[in-house]
Amino acid sequence: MSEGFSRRSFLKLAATAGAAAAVPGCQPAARKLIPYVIPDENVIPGVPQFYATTCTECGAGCGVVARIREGRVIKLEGNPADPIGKGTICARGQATLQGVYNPDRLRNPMRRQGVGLKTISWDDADKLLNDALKAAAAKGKNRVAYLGPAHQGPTLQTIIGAWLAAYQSSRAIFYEAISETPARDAAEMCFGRRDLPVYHLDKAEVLISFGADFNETWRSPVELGRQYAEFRAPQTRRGKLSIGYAYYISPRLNVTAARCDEWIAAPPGAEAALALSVLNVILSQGWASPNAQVDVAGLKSFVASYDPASVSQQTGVPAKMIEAMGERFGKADGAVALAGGNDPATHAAAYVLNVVTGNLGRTMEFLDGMPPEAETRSNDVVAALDSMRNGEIDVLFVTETNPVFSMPAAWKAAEAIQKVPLVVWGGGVPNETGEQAHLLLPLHHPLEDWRDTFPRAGVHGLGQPVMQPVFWSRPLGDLLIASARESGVKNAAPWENSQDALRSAWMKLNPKAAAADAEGFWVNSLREGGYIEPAQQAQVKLNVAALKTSPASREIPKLVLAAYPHPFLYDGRGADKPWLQEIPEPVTQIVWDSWAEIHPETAAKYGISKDEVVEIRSSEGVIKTAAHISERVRKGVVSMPIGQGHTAMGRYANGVGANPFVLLKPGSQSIAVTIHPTQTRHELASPTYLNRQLGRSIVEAQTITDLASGVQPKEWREEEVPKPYEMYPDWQYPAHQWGMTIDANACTGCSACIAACYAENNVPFVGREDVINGRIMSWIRLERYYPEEKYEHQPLMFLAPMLCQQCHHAPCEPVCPVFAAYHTQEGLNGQIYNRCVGTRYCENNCPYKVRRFNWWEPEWPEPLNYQLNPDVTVRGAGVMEKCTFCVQRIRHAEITAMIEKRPVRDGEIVPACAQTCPTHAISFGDMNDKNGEMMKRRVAKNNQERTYRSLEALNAQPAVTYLRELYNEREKA
Amino acid sequence: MNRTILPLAAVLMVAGLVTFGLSQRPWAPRSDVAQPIPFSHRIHAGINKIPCQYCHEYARRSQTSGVPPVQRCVGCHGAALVGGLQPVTRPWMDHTQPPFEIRWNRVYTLPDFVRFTHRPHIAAGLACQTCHGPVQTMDRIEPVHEINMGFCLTCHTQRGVTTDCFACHF
Amino acid sequence: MSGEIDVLGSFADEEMCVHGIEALRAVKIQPTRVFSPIPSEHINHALGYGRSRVRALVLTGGITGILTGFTLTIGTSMEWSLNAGGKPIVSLPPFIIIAFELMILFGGLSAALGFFLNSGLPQTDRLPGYSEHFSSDRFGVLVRCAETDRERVEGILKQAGAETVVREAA
Amino acid sequence: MAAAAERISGPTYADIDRGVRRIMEAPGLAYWAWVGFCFTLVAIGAALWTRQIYVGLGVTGLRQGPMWAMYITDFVFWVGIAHSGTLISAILYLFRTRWRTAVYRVAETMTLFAVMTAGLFPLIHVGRPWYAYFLLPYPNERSLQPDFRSPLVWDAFAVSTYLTISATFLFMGLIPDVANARDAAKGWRKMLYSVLALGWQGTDTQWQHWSMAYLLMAGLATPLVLSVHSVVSWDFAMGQLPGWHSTIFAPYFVAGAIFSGVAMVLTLLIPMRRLLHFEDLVTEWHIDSLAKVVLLTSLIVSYSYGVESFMVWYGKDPIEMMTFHERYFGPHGWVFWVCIFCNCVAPLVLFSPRVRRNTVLLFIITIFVNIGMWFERFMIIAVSQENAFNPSQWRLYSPSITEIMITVGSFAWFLGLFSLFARFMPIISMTELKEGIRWLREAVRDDYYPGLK
Repeated sequence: MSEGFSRRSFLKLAATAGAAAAVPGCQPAARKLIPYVIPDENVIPGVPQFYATTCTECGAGCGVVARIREGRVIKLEGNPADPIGKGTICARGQATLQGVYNPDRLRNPMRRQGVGLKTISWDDADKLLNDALKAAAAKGKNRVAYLGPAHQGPTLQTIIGAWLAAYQSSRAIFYEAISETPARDAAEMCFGRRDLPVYHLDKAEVLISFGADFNETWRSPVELGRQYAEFRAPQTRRGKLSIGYAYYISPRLNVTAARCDEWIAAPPGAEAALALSVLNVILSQGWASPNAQVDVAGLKSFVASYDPASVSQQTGVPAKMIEAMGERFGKADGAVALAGGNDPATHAAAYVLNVVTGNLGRTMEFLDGMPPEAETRSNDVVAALDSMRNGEIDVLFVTETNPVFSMPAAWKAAEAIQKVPLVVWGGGVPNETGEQAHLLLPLHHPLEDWRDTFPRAGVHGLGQPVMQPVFWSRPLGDLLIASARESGVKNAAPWENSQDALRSAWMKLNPKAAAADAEGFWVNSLREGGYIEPAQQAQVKLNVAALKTSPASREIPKLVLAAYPHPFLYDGRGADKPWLQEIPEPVTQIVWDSWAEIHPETAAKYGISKDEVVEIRSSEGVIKTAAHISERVRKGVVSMPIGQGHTAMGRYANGVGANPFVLLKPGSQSIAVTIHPTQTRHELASPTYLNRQLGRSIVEAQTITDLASGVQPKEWREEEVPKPYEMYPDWQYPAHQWGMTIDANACTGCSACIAACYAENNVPFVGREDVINGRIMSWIRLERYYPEEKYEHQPLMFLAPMLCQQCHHAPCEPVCPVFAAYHTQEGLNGQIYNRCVGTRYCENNCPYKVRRFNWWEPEWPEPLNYQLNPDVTVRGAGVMEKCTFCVQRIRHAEITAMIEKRPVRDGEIVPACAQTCPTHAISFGDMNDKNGEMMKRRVAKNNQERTYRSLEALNAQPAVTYLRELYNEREKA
Repeated sequence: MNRTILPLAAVLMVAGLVTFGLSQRPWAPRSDVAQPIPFSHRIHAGINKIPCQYCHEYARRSQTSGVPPVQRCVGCHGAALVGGLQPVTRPWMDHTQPPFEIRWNRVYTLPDFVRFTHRPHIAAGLACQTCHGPVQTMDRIEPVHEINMGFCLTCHTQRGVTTDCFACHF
Repeated sequence: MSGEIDVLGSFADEEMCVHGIEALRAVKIQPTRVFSPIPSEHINHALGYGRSRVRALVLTGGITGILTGFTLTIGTSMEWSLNAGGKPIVSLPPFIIIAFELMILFGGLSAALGFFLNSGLPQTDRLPGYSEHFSSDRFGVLVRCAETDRERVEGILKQAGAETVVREAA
Repeated sequence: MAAAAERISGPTYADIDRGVRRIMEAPGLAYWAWVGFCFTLVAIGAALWTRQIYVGLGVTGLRQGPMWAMYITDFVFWVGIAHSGTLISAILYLFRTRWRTAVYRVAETMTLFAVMTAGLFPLIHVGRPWYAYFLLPYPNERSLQPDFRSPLVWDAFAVSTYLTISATFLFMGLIPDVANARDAAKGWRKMLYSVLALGWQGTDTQWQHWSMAYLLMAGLATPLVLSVHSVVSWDFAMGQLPGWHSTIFAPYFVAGAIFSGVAMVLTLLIPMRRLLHFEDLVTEWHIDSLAKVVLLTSLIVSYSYGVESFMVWYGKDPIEMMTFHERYFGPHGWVFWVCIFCNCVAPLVLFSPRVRRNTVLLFIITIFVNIGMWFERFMIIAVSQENAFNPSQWRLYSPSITEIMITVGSFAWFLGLFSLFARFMPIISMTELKEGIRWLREAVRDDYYPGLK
């Protein structure tokens, strides 16, 4: 320990000195105390600091607050000041931490020599890069290219532009595998502008999504999820208690569809025809809004050929269904159509639907001052690749994107990149593109770096570094600015470093009133995490005459692959984060794998059995993955998530599943395929055994009509709930009695709570093998059940978060021989790890099966262990653990209240799951405090009638009260 | 007779040795922890009456009381003590030794499953000596009390504050 | 006392042995010791023994066990009342089980202890008159009598069916 | 004497001594090979256990749901085996049953080693065995004691009491016999037996107190044996898991315990009797009596199965019904049908006296019973755990090599210890055989066994 005393070990020891270190098990803590030489005045060891910054995992641009302990970021939470996330973030946002601390991150600059990589110094790397750049610039124009993602932020894009310009180039390519170009193309066609509209789902009462998975990956899932929950909340509309009615059109029932009322299993590519058909119904029935001011006659003739009957014939969707959709949509007081996928016609049809029903400016609006289109259009990407192939590019700089993995096979990206004499890859975990690079540069993770975001008009996010870099990396902006200076071009990069560039860009935002106080504006922006200004609604007009692109009327192939972005891995960028790998995909509940979802009838036709590896072949390529047989996919469709199938990207991504990009053509996520069973089996890991709750009341649902008329759902609850009978006097909890109210109706299945719990409570991840063995450790899970055939009225899916219910008659407690499980004086179900002998009786007796046993000594390969929360004990092998309602937060608030000589305030304590829930489905509070938000929620109108407790017949008296999920009764098809 | 007594005596002796050995409490904190420099609490806290929290400055705000930074020593003793101090908060890649560090040996340790925090104890007006003994009379810190759960509980019971397991173990 | 001798009669059969003892007792000679390979009610009866004192000890042990059980369970539960599953702190039905088991444990160990205390075991000395046969297939009656009575005693033993009658060193 | 003439001729005390001492003669190579084999398996099991302690219970096949499964099955199995020993040695002693004298030492020895084996399993199964002492009350500075409301604490008390009492009881009974052996032995054996005999010389006072102590211990062991398996059954019955939560468990388990235990006595006795040639001491009469107990308890167990299922059907609780449906017809339904065949159907042939006296057939049936009773516990424990309240959390259990080898090792440990005991200690009580020599002679006269003249 004495030699090579690094900052890393210093931090470790400082943390040990501060609090008891999070050393696994009960090993003695390090026995040295090493004080600071000069303390950082802002740091109090043992007290967290909070920095506002921005999330960069996707383009939605939520603001986050990072919690720092002893110099390490240990948790991200949403920034309440941010209008997009409003204090919440999704699972991907939570998992950002595992990007910072990923053990496979590149640690030093490396240079490829032969087959291997050689560590080089930064000086050598700089020299290598700059010499090549100078040589390229000397050879001519546009011989240097930059390839990155679309959401690196306006300032970085400026720096990239300046850097390229310094070397005589303008080839900046911002590539996104899941492209927004079709939506922009459609907007240009309809409205003559290329920006994207902003939606307000909460202002609608009918929603049709044409393949836009708005609760998972589409646009801004946190914001849209929040709006969707409001849309689905029971409220009186036109004198009648109702919830929003939602249709989802997609070949597969994903978790977004599962939270809708109707899932219409259209073949991939049929979305546009269906949308136009709905439009046809609305127009022909005269439900177009008179306020819409559109050329109805022109539109009518445009959609004339899309009458329900013929579209029904083409797509297999019943004409009645299309008519019903049109009727609901046309008659609704506020409706919204969303479109996903790559067909601009679908997007255009959805826009038109919103316009003709008078919802433009209401549920969908365009704003002035939207950020410019950052994404490079595919033609330009292909052109750049061609240039590479033709040897016209000498230096290619790739960051934060993975063309080799995510570009369609037809573009032959790998081959084109190989033709470039110097490929420089910068980033964290070296991915497939990094495998092809000649020079690999470790770049700062966004949380270690300065950056800004501009997700939409009026919202400017300012990201500051929240901690010292973990590895010997450099910020991309600094690197490019220094490199541009080296070019010798005068004033090539007029900034000192990226912070300076950011600051000077930021000053331009400074509103005139505050212009004098530049420093104050900057500091305030840093504190708030950005700058919010009002945005003006743009006046747009539908140009009916321009509507000419009719969807290519395609023959539906016999068997078609429909790929979709994995809700957590997206286009593959999340695959190196074990939390994201281990959170079950909400519908299939599969982890650590890719799968081909096939309808049982289709599977039977091709002779495919459960978990059998199938070979999927398209005109573009062939992959093998395991089959998941499910009725939640259209017949004749093979549905497959994008995101797995990495051949690099570190230990967690490499070798997991298969990559459907290999099969796809440019500009499409579906393609005709053939499928062959291979007779080999590959078990798809899932923590869920049975998909049906067998008439047990674990997750309950209720129709909105029953709620309105006060009828309790009886049909599928087989057990009678007896009147509670108590032999003994009940325990009293005079101080507090903590409890939770969970609105299952608001749960969108986004799984952010699970990720937050992993991060907050040091919950270990276990990997595929142990998930198969039934040893997943997550303290909170999504209890997901499919409807059962024998009951008539049911929602598409039963879904509710399941965590320790903190029962007051906890079955787990009296069976513990040593009081390791006991009931606290505040009504919590305590689990004392150091007392636990590991008899596992408690878990046997837990009806909810929410206790987790440490089968192994948990492992977090360094530096993943730096993320561990020092306020929570790391449990060693042989110990039972479970949800504690984040007791560390409760204790902290109680101590603070005690010091300040006041009672704990309602809302002062927020467990990690409740904190991050985008829809606020989870609320926490004191059951003694009848005026608390949590208790009021239980008795609120339209809530009280739908409260239930899971498995209530057992009389375990859980402290968690659920509100039933609500659904509309479907028309019988 | 001897043949009966001798084995019995042997058994008793072994039992006695075990009892004695355990009564010596090998797990108790050690009182012979030597420190790298002969710092005296008696001189600082006793004779010069420097308040505890002048040096252990985090105690009222944090879980940890904090070991005083070298800068704090220099503040009184003068910069000549160590010569050009530099901050240790240098970037990660800096593998050089910090200019001056004191590697104290821990006297008080708690297992990592105890979530003890100084803050409420200071706020409750407890003297440091309650747990740490008459530090102001010691040249070298020696543990006076064995800080085990029984020690915590005795005080908590007497003062009528929480004895919930979840107060310290989670 | 000088002039006293030990006479040992060895029998092949329990009944004969009993007869011998009865005959001796009829002339007011109490055998010093009877060796037997089997437990025999008849021999005990013939010797005029009552019930063993072990009984009282077992009763005491059992009652102690019950009391210990209830004291232990109720006492420890009251000392630190922890709520488990909303059940009362003093839950008598489960405590009965503990008391019952301790009753058996203490009673059983008392029986063993009573046996050892009353029978003088463990012992290392070989008792006068003992021979290997007496653990196998012979019954022995050892009588201490005056030198003068030797003839009479030997006669009674022989009469009862003793195989051999020998004089043992006193 | 006149009485002597009426006495039935037959084996004498000396014959008994000769017979038993012959068993205790220096064993041959085959014996040592067998013992070596057993302890090799024990060593393998011990090595796997060491590894399990070191890396965690992940090496087992346990998982969410089936959290107890094989180790606790082994535990209940071995506790059950133990019970017949105390039944034969204590309860039948109180009833003065004649045939017990020849076989009770075998049964009681089996009891001791079975409890010793069983006692290992809670330690093997817990996550942190080094903290297992938390289950026992001991003075500590934080005055925190076990929760006496937990069935596992009852278990700890019951099983440790049972171990102590049955060891003491066995030892008490051994003292006169060891003294006998001491008087015949030479060399190191004499030393060993001298120490164990504690100077017993069979005097009147020794016998007087011994008899009373032995009688009272038998009296105490009788309710103990019933309580121990009831307590073990409450480990399950006190849980609210469907398939566990049943009031019938205590008598059901006790009957099952005696059933499996007596079968195990026969399994051990039949080959031992032949290999060590003591057919003249343990006659067909004894074997036949044991077989009748097996038959009786088999009928009780069959009845319990019926009642258990009937109560579920009558109770109409849908969750309970589902669990039982899974028990009969689920993926591990075969376990139930194995139990039915081994425990209910196969023992029915014991109604035939010819089968009862055919030692080969009887041996095979007792093996069936052992298998069946192991699977019965597996069915109750593991298969119920597979189908708990929350269908999403169901899991099928399959044991890992660690669990299998530790189970095998437990059998080897039991058999190895038993084999050592059988050749170095009086495995048949000479004292009691002599005491009841009349019945032995009757058995011989009545031609249960034609040998010995």
